[in-house]
Amino acid sequence: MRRRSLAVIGTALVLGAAAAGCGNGSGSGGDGDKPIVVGSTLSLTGAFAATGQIHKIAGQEFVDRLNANGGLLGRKVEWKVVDDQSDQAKVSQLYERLISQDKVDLILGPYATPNILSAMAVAQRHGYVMPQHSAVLAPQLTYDCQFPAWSIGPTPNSFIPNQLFDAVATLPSPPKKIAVLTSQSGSAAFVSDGFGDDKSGALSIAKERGLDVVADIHYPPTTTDWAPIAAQVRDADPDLIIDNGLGVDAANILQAMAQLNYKPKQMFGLFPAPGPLLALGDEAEGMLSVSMFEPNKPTLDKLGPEATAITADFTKRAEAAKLPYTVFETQAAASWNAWEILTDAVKNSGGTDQRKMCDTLHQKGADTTFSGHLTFDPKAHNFWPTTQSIKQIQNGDWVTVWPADRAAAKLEGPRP
Amino acid sequence: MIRRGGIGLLVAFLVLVAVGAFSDPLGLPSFYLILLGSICFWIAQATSWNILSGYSGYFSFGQAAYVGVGAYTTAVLSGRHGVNFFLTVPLAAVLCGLLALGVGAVAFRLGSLRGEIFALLTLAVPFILAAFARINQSIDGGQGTTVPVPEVPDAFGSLPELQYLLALLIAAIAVAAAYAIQHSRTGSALAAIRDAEDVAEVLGVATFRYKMLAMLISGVLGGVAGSVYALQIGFVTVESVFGLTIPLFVIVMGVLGGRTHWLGPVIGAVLIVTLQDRLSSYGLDAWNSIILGGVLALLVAVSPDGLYARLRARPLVSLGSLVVVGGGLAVLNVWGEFLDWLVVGMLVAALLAIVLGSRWATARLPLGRRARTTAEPVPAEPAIAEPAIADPEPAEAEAGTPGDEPGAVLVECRQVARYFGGVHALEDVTLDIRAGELVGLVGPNGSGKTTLINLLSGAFRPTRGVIRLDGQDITRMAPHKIAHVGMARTYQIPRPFDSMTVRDNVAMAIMFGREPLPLHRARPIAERHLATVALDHLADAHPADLNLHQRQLLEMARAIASSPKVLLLDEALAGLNPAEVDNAVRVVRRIHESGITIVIVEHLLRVLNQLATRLVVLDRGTCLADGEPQTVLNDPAVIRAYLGRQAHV
Amino acid sequence: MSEPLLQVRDLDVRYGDAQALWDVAIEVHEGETVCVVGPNGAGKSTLVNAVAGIHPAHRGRISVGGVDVTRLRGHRVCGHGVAIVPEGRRIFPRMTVLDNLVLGAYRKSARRPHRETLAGVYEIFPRLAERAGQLAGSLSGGEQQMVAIGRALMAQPRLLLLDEPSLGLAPVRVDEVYDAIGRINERGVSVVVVEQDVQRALAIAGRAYLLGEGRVVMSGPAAELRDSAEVRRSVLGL
Amino acid sequence: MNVIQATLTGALIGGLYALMAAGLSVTWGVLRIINLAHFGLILIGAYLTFQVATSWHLDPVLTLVVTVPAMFVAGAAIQWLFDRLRLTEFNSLLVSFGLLIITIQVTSNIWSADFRRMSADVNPYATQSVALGRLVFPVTTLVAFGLAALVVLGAHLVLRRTFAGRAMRAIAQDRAVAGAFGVDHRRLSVLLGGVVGATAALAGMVFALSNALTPDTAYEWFGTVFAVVILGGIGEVVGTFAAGILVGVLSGVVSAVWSPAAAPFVLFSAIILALLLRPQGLFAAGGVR
Repeated sequence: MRRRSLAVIGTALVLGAAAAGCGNGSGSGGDGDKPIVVGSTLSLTGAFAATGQIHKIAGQEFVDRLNANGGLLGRKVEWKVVDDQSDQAKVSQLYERLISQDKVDLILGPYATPNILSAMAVAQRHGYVMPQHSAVLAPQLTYDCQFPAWSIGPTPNSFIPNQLFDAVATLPSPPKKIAVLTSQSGSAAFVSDGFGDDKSGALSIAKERGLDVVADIHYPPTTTDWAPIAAQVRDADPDLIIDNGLGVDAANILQAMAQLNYKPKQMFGLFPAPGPLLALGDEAEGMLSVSMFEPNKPTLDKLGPEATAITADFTKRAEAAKLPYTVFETQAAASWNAWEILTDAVKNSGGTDQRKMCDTLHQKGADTTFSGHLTFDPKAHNFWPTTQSIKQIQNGDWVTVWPADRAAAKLEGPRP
Repeated sequence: MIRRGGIGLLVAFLVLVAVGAFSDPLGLPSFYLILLGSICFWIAQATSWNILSGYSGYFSFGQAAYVGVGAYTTAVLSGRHGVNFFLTVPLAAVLCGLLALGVGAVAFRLGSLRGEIFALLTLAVPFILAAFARINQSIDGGQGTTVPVPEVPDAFGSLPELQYLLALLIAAIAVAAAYAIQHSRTGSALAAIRDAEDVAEVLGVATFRYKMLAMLISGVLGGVAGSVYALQIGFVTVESVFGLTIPLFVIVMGVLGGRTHWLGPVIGAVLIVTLQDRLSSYGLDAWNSIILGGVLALLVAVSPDGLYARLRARPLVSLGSLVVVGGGLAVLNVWGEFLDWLVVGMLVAALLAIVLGSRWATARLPLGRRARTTAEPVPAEPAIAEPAIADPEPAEAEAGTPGDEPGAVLVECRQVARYFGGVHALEDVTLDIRAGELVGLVGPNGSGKTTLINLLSGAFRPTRGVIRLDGQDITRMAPHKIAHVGMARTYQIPRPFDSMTVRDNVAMAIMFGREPLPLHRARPIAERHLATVALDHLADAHPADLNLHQRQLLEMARAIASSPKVLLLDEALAGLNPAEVDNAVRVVRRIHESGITIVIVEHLLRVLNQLATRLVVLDRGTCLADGEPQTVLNDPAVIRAYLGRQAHV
Repeated sequence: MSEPLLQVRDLDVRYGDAQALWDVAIEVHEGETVCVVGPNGAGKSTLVNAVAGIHPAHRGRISVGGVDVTRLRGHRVCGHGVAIVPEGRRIFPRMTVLDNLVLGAYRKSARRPHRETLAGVYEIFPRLAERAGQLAGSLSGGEQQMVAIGRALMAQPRLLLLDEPSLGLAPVRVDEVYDAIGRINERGVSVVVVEQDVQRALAIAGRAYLLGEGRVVMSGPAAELRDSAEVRRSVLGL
Repeated sequence: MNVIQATLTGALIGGLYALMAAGLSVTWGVLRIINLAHFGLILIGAYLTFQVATSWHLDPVLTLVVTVPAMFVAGAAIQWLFDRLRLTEFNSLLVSFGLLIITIQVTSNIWSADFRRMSADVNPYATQSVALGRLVFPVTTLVAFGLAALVVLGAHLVLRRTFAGRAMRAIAQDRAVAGAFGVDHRRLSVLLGGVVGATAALAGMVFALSNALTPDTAYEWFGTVFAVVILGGIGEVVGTFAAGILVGVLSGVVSAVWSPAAAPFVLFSAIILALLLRPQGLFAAGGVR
């Protein structure tokens, strides 16, 4: 018995000592020769891992190029990236470690909205500037030194449906009956149902525009059997199917409909994994989605040789990593933007002082390769005027088709 | 002793509180607070799981249900309806408590649910709750809820400090609850349920009530911890709280640390969380799950008792290796940082404890501190030889002739029948047993003797008929109530509570008897009963260290400890050698002389012939003969039943 | 005299730390019927289970047809021609009668001729042919005993061990079973019968062993034991 | 119409559930091992199908030539290991859970966590179907149903008509007596493990035919497959098949007439009811146990 209480006290003392003794953990340096360390987590395993991979390859490519060109402020840049296993609970712990224990100089956000929200709280506590690639729901991102690298403007829940409806309205025979499928996931459902008190989303906007919503189906993100959904859609036979879902949802729904011998007239998928849709071949032809960047020839020609080299290098790296889809598109471009926001802040403020970096970004904005010059308005939670486009699968490839000034090809309507 | 352990816990808690409160002056990076907070969360969850699954042996896969309901209560109420965070915590506790009681009422009402079926049933619960939350989008608005940061009271400083202190408080409450339960009657009851549930019931433990209590405590703790978890993650979705990760981790921690002791899950949680942090710090994330899975598989295969038991067996080696390895690394300071040293130290200590505790090592190394069965020879005969109890000239007075007072009728069986499907195990048995009798119950195999014992003790209910004990109708009573009326029994194959010492085995019967006593008062009485069966010298041993005869004596001691009016002995002499039989017979006589009426099932007619005051012969489920041993054994019908129907006498 | 078919010497058997048999020695010769009698708990079932390989021996030697089978793993013993009708029959209740019987012919040399063997079994127990497709668990006790015996015969044993074949059966059925045992023995199969129904067993056996508290108390021609006071004392404990 | 279509496709998809559940059910019933690693074998079977079909441009159904032997060996090896360890039924659940976690992580390390899907040119089945008026039968689910029916029929015949099959049923009912008649349960359990591994290869192939693969998919099978095993009755192959169809129809119809989110709610409530009212399974009759 005495031993047991000794053990208890011992454990407590050890833990206490742990806490007390860690002050001398890692030295606090700031020498000119030391590399600048950037810390972040990515979902390299688990539910969000499919996209986490892309950000890892793009980020590594960015760091390599940066160092090849002399680094940042004459110092090498080192990227410490940790796997958060798509587990939201791990994210805050890992960022806490990166900042307060590993004492990284800079941080970048993780991937996926819930994770970004967790990381943002930690960054805010420590006053760190946090550029992030993929959270677009502006009202949630309240920290003024959080900088989005992908913007759908301040109200994405109404912007996306409006942009889509605007685009399809230009078709010779615009859709009248629509079906809305919604994944019950925080990253997608707001485009159908709105967010918080703002109830405007695809469902309400469709009604405002006089469209007939013939099917409204919400499905859990864990859905594996798509046949019942496909059958309902087939029976409703809409002119346009909107799938506000993620990952392989759109591909699975398309395939399930194909298996029912049903070819949808036109379909839109919100945030699909691009590869699996292309793998469907002819079935996915004409599919619509949102995009921030597609490496279409006209676009690349406009951006210049640097952009072409970056996208080509990415493809090579992605092939080496055996990614199924190796094209540098929206996610990779968002990643690139985030890095450029971060490095611009350091360059323009002349150091890694977080407050200065944050202020500099608010004052001067940042220059990016793929989205041009960005300005950050703290009132809109730093969400810059969007460059969001609509893309379409044409002849087995993703092409930007809307709005006209950024389009690389013409939007195609349903095939007869 | 209880107090000293409690003081240890209190000191540990205060040290950790101080660490949180003075983290700034200590120069403590906030990461350590977050890590400690995370450890505390998992300690609370693993402990909550352990109170049900470890203590009572009902393995649950449904921990996510409590975390989910707790987190959702807090997230939805504070995030969507503006309720104060601190008010949502007790609400989460209440909701999870109700949920636990509901699941328990469904699962335990159907008595036969055990093991994997209970596990699968609990696995289904979070699935249902998750689907429920998704169907009713009005609960979370269909896309998860942000948990607003509560106003941090001035005393707490920053939010991380508040989060840490909250997590610590809940972990402390959970561990204190686990500690208190383990050292209380409830803990003993749950351990007995885990070791042998129906024996516990027959001994007087109201098993249903205790299982429900464990469910309730587990649910409340899990829910409160889940509610604080919502604050930690900040944004709650169905996937993040109702998934498989939480039950998986909780099970790994519980199994790793050890399920029978309050400290087990604590050890498991500390080790797993810090190990995971170190692996990820060194970029070994791809190995994280492989190591976790490997640890689980290996540990269940090699040391199913968990680390705690192994560590406790060698506290000096364990603590020493932790201090030497961890401290050595710290002093050398050539590699890593504090957490690395701590984790390496803990791993070395754990590994040493496992290796040294393995069968291979105990057999080969002379270090055996308390090697079971082999090292501590328990001589059968010498121990029995002279029990130091007042027993003048054992059993000289009566050799077959009973106490001359017939006594009042104590047990009445009226037309009792029991069928199993189409098999008629007992058919209309009518029988009276009077106070002071020692009735031998005999009959060929399959004649229904054990069935009758099971009916009398309440293990089965009769298909037909009435049984009364001391005037009370016990026909449909729960076994533990029958025990309280005054019935006790032993089992043909002894069924001790393996996790308890011999003394505590007997003390169980006193703690849950007609006049319940706390453990510390039950123990001295237990020793008196052990002396009656001449087992007092083995009071500190565990049942596994006893031989068959000693285990059977333990059964008797445990049975008489509940001070029964009637004692049912089911083949208490089977498998013994002649010397042991003689000793057991002396013990039975002594028990009988102390005024307990006995019904004994036995094959050895030569023994019963001398011992019993009356013989009842069963054959094919009916009463064939009843009377004085000599008369009965000369009854032609009895001889036919035993020697075969062609016997000519 | 030739080497016995079954020879058991110095056999100790334990269940955990409970010892059930001490120094037991028995012999069965080719073509013999031997019975083992004794009170409940004397170790009769333990003895046949040890011989059949269901329960391992702790010490001693068991040989069948001159081959030492003591250390063989359970399923190898039957390859030497031993088949058992276990206590309580232990048929496979959720298999049909036919499947129960055919399973008996599982050992290699019994498989090929199993159709002929089956015909032989049906000859002894015609009722089993009528019940072939029924689930064995749904049969009456007597029929189940026939299944158990038939199953053992399917293994084409040289030595048949019967453990309490009369247990729980109505007298008429017991007569049938014993009648069958006699006919099986006539076909050249050596038989060991373990019985509580002492008189019954002694009536059909040539030689007998009396077991008491795990030891052989007495052995000799069955007739001798039948009249022995020792048997009565042992079984009735008088 | 909608409901009829949902019922039909549900029933066909039930074939896949049955195919996944059959092996789990039989090892549980005969060998008293709850082998969660079976999900890992299905996962590897699916990835191997994807890999072999993609690299060698082989028809995915023909990949069985490679995957079935490979999974047979893997299944037999796992069973051999379990036999050595002498685990209780419950500990087998924990140990095999550990193995499953390892398998999933290894899969993720080899194939990455990204979605993998056979492209349309190697996998012609993904979008084909057979139509009967307005009613349509997708080819992948027909394959699943056909294979499940074949496996169940085969297992049924083997268990009933062969010595090995009878021996397995005998071990399930009374291992000691079966041993006394020459049944070597170690050899049989390794053999059974191999066969069960082979069914995992079939299930994996069927799954890969119509789905994108990620390592985490294995966890999503848990609920449904256990539902099938329990409803079907542990160790009952025919029952498993019937339960697979029932579960498929139930979730299909609930998804169609109520909501896809409601399907798990109805399904798992049904399981709890089934566990309480008929713990031996809805279709338990004349199986292995």
